[in-house]
Amino acid sequence: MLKLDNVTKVYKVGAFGGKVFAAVDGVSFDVQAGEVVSLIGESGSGKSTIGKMILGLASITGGSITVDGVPVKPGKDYYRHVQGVFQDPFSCYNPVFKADRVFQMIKDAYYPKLGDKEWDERVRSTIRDVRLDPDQVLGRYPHQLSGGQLQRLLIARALLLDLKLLVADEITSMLDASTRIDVLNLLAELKERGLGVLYVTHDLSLGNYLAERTVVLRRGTVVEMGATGKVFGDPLHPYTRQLLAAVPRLHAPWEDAAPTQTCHYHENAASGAMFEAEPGHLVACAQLDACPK
Amino acid sequence: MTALQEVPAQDAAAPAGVRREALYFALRNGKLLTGFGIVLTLFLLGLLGPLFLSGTGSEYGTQPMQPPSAEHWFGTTTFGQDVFTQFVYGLRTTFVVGAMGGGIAAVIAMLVGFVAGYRGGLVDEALNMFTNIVLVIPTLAVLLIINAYLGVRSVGAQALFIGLTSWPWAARAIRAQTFSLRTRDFVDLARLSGANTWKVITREIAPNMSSYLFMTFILLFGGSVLIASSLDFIGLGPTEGISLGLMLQNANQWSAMQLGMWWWFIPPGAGITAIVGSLYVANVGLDEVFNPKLRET
Amino acid sequence: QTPAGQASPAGSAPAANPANPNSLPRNETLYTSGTQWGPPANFNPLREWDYATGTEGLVYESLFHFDPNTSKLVPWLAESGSWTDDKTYEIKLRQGVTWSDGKPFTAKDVVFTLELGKMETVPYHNIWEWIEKAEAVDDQTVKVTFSKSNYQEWDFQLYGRAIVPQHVWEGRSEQEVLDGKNENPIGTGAYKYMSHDQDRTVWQRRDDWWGKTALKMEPKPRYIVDIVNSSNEVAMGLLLQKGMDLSNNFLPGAANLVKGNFGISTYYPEAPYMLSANTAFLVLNTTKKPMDDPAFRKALASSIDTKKIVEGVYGNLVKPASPTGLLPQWEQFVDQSVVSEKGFSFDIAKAKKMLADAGYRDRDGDGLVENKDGSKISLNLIVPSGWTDWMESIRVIAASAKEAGINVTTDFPDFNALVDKRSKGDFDMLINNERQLSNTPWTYYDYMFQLPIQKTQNTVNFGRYENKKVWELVQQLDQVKTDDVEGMKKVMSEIQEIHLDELPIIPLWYNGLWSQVSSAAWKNWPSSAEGTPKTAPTMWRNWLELGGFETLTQLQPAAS
Amino acid sequence: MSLQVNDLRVYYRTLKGDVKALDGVSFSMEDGEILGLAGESGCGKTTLGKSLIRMDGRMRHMGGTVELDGRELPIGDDRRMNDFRFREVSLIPQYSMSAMNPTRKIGRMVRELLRSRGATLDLDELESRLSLVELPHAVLDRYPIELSGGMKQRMVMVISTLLDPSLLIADEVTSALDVSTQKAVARALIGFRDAGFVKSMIFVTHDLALTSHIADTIMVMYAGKLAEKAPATAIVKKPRHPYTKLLLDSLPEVGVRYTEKRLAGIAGSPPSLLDPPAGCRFRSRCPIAGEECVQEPPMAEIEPNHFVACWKA
Amino acid sequence: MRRYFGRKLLVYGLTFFVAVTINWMIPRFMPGDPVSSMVARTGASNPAAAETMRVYYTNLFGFDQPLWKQYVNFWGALFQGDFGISIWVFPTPVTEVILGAVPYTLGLMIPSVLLSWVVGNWFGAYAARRKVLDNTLLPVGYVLTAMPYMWLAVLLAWGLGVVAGWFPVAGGYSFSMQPSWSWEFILDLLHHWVLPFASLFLVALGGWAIGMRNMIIYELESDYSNYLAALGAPQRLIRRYAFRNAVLPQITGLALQLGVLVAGALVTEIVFSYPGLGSLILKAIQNQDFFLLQGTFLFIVLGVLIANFIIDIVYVVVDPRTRAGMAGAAA
Ligand SMILES: Nc1ncnc2c1ncn2[C@@H]1O[C@H](COP(=O)(O)OP(=O)(O)OP(=O)(O)O)[C@@H](O)[C@H]1O
Ligand SMILES: Nc1ncnc2c1ncn2[C@@H]1O[C@H](COP(=O)(O)OP(=O)(O)OP(=O)(O)O)[C@@H](O)[C@H]1O
Ligand SMILES: [Mg+2]
Ligand SMILES: [Mg+2]
Repeated sequence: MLKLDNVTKVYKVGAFGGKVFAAVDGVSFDVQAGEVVSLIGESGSGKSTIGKMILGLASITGGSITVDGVPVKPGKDYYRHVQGVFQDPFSCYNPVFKADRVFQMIKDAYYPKLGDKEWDERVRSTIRDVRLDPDQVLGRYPHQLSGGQLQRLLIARALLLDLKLLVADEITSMLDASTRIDVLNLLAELKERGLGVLYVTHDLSLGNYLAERTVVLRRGTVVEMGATGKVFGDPLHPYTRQLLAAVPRLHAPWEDAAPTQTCHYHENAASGAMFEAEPGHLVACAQLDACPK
Repeated sequence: MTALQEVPAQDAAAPAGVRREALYFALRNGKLLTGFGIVLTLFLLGLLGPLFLSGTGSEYGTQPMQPPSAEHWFGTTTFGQDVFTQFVYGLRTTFVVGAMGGGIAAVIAMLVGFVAGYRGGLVDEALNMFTNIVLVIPTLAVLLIINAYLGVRSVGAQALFIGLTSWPWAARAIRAQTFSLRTRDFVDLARLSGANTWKVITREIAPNMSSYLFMTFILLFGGSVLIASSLDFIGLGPTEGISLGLMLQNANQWSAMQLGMWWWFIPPGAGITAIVGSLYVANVGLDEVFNPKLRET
Repeated sequence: QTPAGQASPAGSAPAANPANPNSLPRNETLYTSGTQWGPPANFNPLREWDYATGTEGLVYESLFHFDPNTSKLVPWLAESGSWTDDKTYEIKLRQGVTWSDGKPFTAKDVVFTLELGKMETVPYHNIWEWIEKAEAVDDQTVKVTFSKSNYQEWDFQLYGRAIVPQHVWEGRSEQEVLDGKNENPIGTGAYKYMSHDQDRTVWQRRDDWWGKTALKMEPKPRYIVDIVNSSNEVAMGLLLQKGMDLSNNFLPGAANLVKGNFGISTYYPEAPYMLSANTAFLVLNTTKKPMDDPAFRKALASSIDTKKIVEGVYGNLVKPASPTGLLPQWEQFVDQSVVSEKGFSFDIAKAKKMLADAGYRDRDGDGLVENKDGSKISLNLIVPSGWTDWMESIRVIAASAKEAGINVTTDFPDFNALVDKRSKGDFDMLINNERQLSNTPWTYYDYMFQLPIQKTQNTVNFGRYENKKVWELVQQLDQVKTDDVEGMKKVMSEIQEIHLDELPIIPLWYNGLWSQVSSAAWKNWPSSAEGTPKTAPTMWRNWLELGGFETLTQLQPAAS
Repeated sequence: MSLQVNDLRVYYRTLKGDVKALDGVSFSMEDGEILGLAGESGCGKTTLGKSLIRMDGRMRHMGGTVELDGRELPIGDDRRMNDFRFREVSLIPQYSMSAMNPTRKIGRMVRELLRSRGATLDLDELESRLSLVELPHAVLDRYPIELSGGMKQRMVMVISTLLDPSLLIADEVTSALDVSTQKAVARALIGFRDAGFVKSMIFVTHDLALTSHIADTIMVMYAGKLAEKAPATAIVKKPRHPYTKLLLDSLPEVGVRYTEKRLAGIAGSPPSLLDPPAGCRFRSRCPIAGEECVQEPPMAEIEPNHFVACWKA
Repeated sequence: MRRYFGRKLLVYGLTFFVAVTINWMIPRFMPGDPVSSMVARTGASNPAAAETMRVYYTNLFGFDQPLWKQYVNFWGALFQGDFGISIWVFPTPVTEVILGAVPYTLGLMIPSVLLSWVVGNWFGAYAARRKVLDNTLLPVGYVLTAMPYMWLAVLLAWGLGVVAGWFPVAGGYSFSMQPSWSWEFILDLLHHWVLPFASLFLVALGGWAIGMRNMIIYELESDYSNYLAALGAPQRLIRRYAFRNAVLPQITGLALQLGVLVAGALVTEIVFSYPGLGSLILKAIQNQDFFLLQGTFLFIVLGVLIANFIIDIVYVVVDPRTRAGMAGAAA
């Protein structure tokens, strides 16, 4: 459904755009309907940029992004099917307005003719869908609601539309452990409804929990991608391995990643070439064999 | 001088609930209350005073050069004009110039600041350049030139000129604020709801900066009053009506200082100082109200 | 309270220290102001409108002076002058007069000066329209031959023209004569240039001045510092601080200074305080409706509350003008019977009646009269922006005219714009006072009635009033000998009659010969009191010849 | 006995009343111990950390004592507290990114700071500490702005521990970092403790997994009170407080998949600290709450060094 | 850094260009022309003489050439420092008139701007220290900064000049003095300088003090201050750092304020009839001397631009952040 083909994003930095900086460099992957794909990478690797490009909030420098074969075109029609939820639930709400304004904006833009009552009913049922009590959340200011509630309201907002693809950019990183999991579960339910979800995160365990497939991003390029089980269970790329090793686990001591001095994955990755190690499991490393596993 | 200081960017928005809190602090902030109190008093004096006064202050009286007395509260001029009446009418003009000049400047500043800050890129570069150009040109000198060449006959024209030249610092400040707000997610969300640039600016960004914009306006208001008084003093003021600056100019021109007629030149200057100073003080008060960091506990 | 008498040691003129050549001794220095409104830019006596104060009078001298009190020419560089026949005037020059560079002053210099006028841009160029030739008979004698004997105007030239040294000016191009700064002026006068700065000119007395022996006169101040006016209030400040001795500025509130104990006096101890120097006229554009109608003009004249201007705006520093506009010094020429019969005075009721009689009625009930054809009347009265006393004055005029039913609005264009409109005749009404006191009322009538009307009227007859008859009378007046008072009166009576019948230009008030003096350093100033000089206490351009210089010679140090 | 906190109460003054951010907290720490402080957002972790070194203008010390190495810390008295700061108690703030004066070269700032505290800079020592956190010596000649986030974080670590404080408070020092940098920083902290630069350390975080790697003891807070305190392994393996249990249950470990094992969060939300309910504060969300929970449960040592504040534990 | 300066220079260049163009344009589109007022002034009643003069002056001021050529010539003359001939002080070149006034204006401006800046910052920092000071010094600062320059000038002139008689209230030096390098003269100069200086100084002082106080309060709330405080650093050190960092925006503020300060100097000069550019401008306005007005205006613009540039350089020297190239984007 969503398809990224050799997507590049170059930012001009410095005065008068004197320098260029490729935040995303030749990224290709796709997301099917009813599937969660997690996009994993360290800070600054270009995850949010990809999300923004899909949402039409940032222009695309090169390559193409299509949803059901239609290229990204910011506007009402596009946003009817593609929506996003962002990292910081508190900053997603304009603090001077009540939280349910986000629904009102949807109504104004997409259902201007709908009766108020009917609309209210619809909102309430959607809010119940994200397992919130409408009476508790409606008519309140953002700061009177918890992060989890806000995040769920945002998902509800997206659901009011005829949604096909949801881009969820780090939607749990600001949440408490205990609320986080509820929001994640909600995402998982969406995919069961047949939506495609691009789940952007730097927390590997969360990506692993949720996603069918995983794309590992490093400095704007994909280093490894494939089924989540494969990528996490049998990481091929040294970077993936190093990343995994750094994740603190409750019940296991920190393991030291294999020394990577011999590996020159930086340079190779820059070429953008991907190798299919096994069906559906691609790695951007030319010297997999030379790498100590 | 605070008028032209770039206010340090503050945590952009005050959440709405904080509004009630702001009101709470506002009602307990001495600076704010004193400042607005004085301004309001003078405003009401200017607004309502003429209703209780006979004449407009330009009529000649029979008692020239009288020091303040029960009959002439602020004394009389060389022509026997009642200084208090002039003062009251002058206040009016001063408020008009402040509100209009400040208003025009605020509108331009907002337009430039919002667009530059929100659109970024080349638009920003161009507007920024424009702002900087207007910023480095010594404003009063330009006003002198324009006024001298074109002549200012009315308060409105004067306010317009002032408004057209005094916006740059405010535009820069608003741009900076907008810049920080633009990266906020709710802006993106608004766009995802199909809002266009204009809507995003007016419905999302501006309401968030309302307190900041208000403070900017206050400073622009004060600045306009000061600039106008300087222009009046140099003799580039409106030719009709009376303003506090014109009173000062008249007092100076008719040698009030040498003749010891202190009652002629003290009230207008004191009036301007009181208005502008109170506005500045109120502004600090507002800052304290809206910026929790500055609140006294 | 303002400190009255006490001179402050910290004032602008610290105590003199004769040992220091850079600091002028207070008791030998006269501080004046009120003439120079910009930095002294040139010392060119031909630039009569902007030479540094004293260039003519202190440095350059004229053949005669004129004493307004006696209405007589006073021999100066000339020992005598006389008409040898109807077309010839002979001037005998004094012996032993030298230029400040030591060269002798001769008849050649006089002829040279007159002949400079042949250059088109020299201000007195027009004398060559009626002078045939000027020649030096010998070193001490100049003979001038006329094609037309304009006696009145010639007298004016005799005391008004500064004689320049031929040996210095010879060979100067027209541009240099017109625009030259003439730094380091060489004159015959009692003072020589010492220094100048943006805000002052300093003159130093010449101890070898010829007049000491020939005239038995000696100006008392060794130094004269003429201070550039930055504004009236500064002048007043300096005067109060005893930093200035003679202020020829218009000082609003001067009456208070005189009455209060400030040590400052004027010519008269009470209103009008000042001698009169010129007349402020309301100039009507007679080419426009309804100002082309004498009846309307006269009604307008009656509607003007001059008294209110005199008292309210000027605090009695000025006097209301006689309906003829002739200065008090010329009172003998006023034909009182004509004035009493045809003169006007402020009378709203009368003005209304005159309007009604002439067919100007209020048809639409707005309280304002309309033209005879029913169209609205709206007259715009202008004075230069920033001329505050005039601005106040025309507000008074507009107000009282409205009372009479004439819609007069006021406007304050910038000076340039006003000059432009004035010279093109593109205005309704304005105020002007550019003609000063002179030896002859002829200058006034020349100003009022000169013909023919040019495309631009730069200095005279701004109202473009065309009356051949009166202009002929004016020319006739010019050719009456200046000592023929009766002859002058006769012609002038006719002129006055026409003036008051037609009233193309309305005299308003006499501007004063602004002069406030402090006796802190110098005493024996002219005043109306007995035993004091009666000369003009002023440094204004062209007034040094009208008695201003003589004032200097009568001063006495206050300490003595 | 290095640190002894007794019934510490610290409230925030606000318009609506006092926010009881720390409401009777007691615990102790041994020399050389790293105490991990975990808990939901807003439970008072930062407040506890701040109370031990420098309270901000709105914090009020309402009661309780803190003893460090046998001496009582005058935590309510800003002036007297100054003697202890840096030398006895030190802090790595949450805002390390902006903790250094942007207009001073780092080396100079350190020197001035030390001089102002009456200490001299031992360059060799500094250098060795820098190399311990893998910072080149040249950073001293740079401005903070020229350093990356991780470098700044480590630099602040070095500065804060220069005077070998007895107690170091590290508040969320790794939250803004990448997993790999996070690991390096965490290890450096342990290294500091091991090298004796600090005697003991309170490591504040909301990441239970991370703290389990660093801390010897983990203390879990809930709504301004302590819920459980036990050796790290005990907390992870055998949590006794229902809150700790639920919290651990909601953590998706690497390897746990939604499709395989569906985790659940804790229903409800913590009580407002403005006017907290009497009794056990977790009561309303607790699946096993009972009658007795209306009473406030005492902190009980149910096993050696394992303290729990729950009637049901 | 080169980019930073390049950018600055571009802005300044454009500003100058715009200023010059406006300056050139306006007198050519306003009512009344200088030539006719020149002619009117001479009082030439003879039409032929008036016409000759008109031609002569039109030629002299170059009004007879096509507009574009006048514009080009204007630039050409500008680069030779030729602003034309003053009408008011005809025939003195404008440049000469201005140069005569500039020392006075600079003599007022430079000390008052720099001193008020230094002292104001110091006061502000001092006030931010204690509640009592904050509550006493600051209101004074507000009153000062809210005062119209000319009003304070009038008050000072009246109080200390007219009433007390301690200082002269007009002129650059006594009229009894001749300029020289004697102590007496210099003292006299200073004596005249004190009041205008004081009024400029005081008004600006208030502004800087308030600005500094606000900046320092922000700085004292900043993270690095908190960190230092947490490490027990004495207030002195924290304040020193805060001061230094707060001074930086004040430097930029100085650049922003220049225009206002110049304006203040102009009106103050007018009150005291101080023979600087302000009085010159007033005269130029009153006498419709457009050439002089143009000259003074360009001179001020140039002065402000140069001052701005100097401030830019100073800023780069004192703020490491600019040197690191970070502030490059914020022009
Ligand atoms: N508007 C912009 N102009 C210039 N560079 C940008 C811009 N936005 C992002 N970048 C740069 O692009 C790179 C990728 O940014 P992005 O936000 O996509 O990273 P990320 O992977 O989402 O990181 P994080 O986990 O911190 O959110 C970063 O180095 C960032 O600095
Ligand atoms: N300045 C303040 N004024 C009022 N209340 C405050 C203030 N700072 C914190 N609080 C309140 O005190 C309680 C504890 O805050 P604290 O910052 O200690 O929590 P925390 O555990 O560090 O949370 P987090 O994980 O989000 O950092 C919270 O309920 C918070 O709302
Ligand atoms: Mg991101
Ligand atoms: Mg915290």
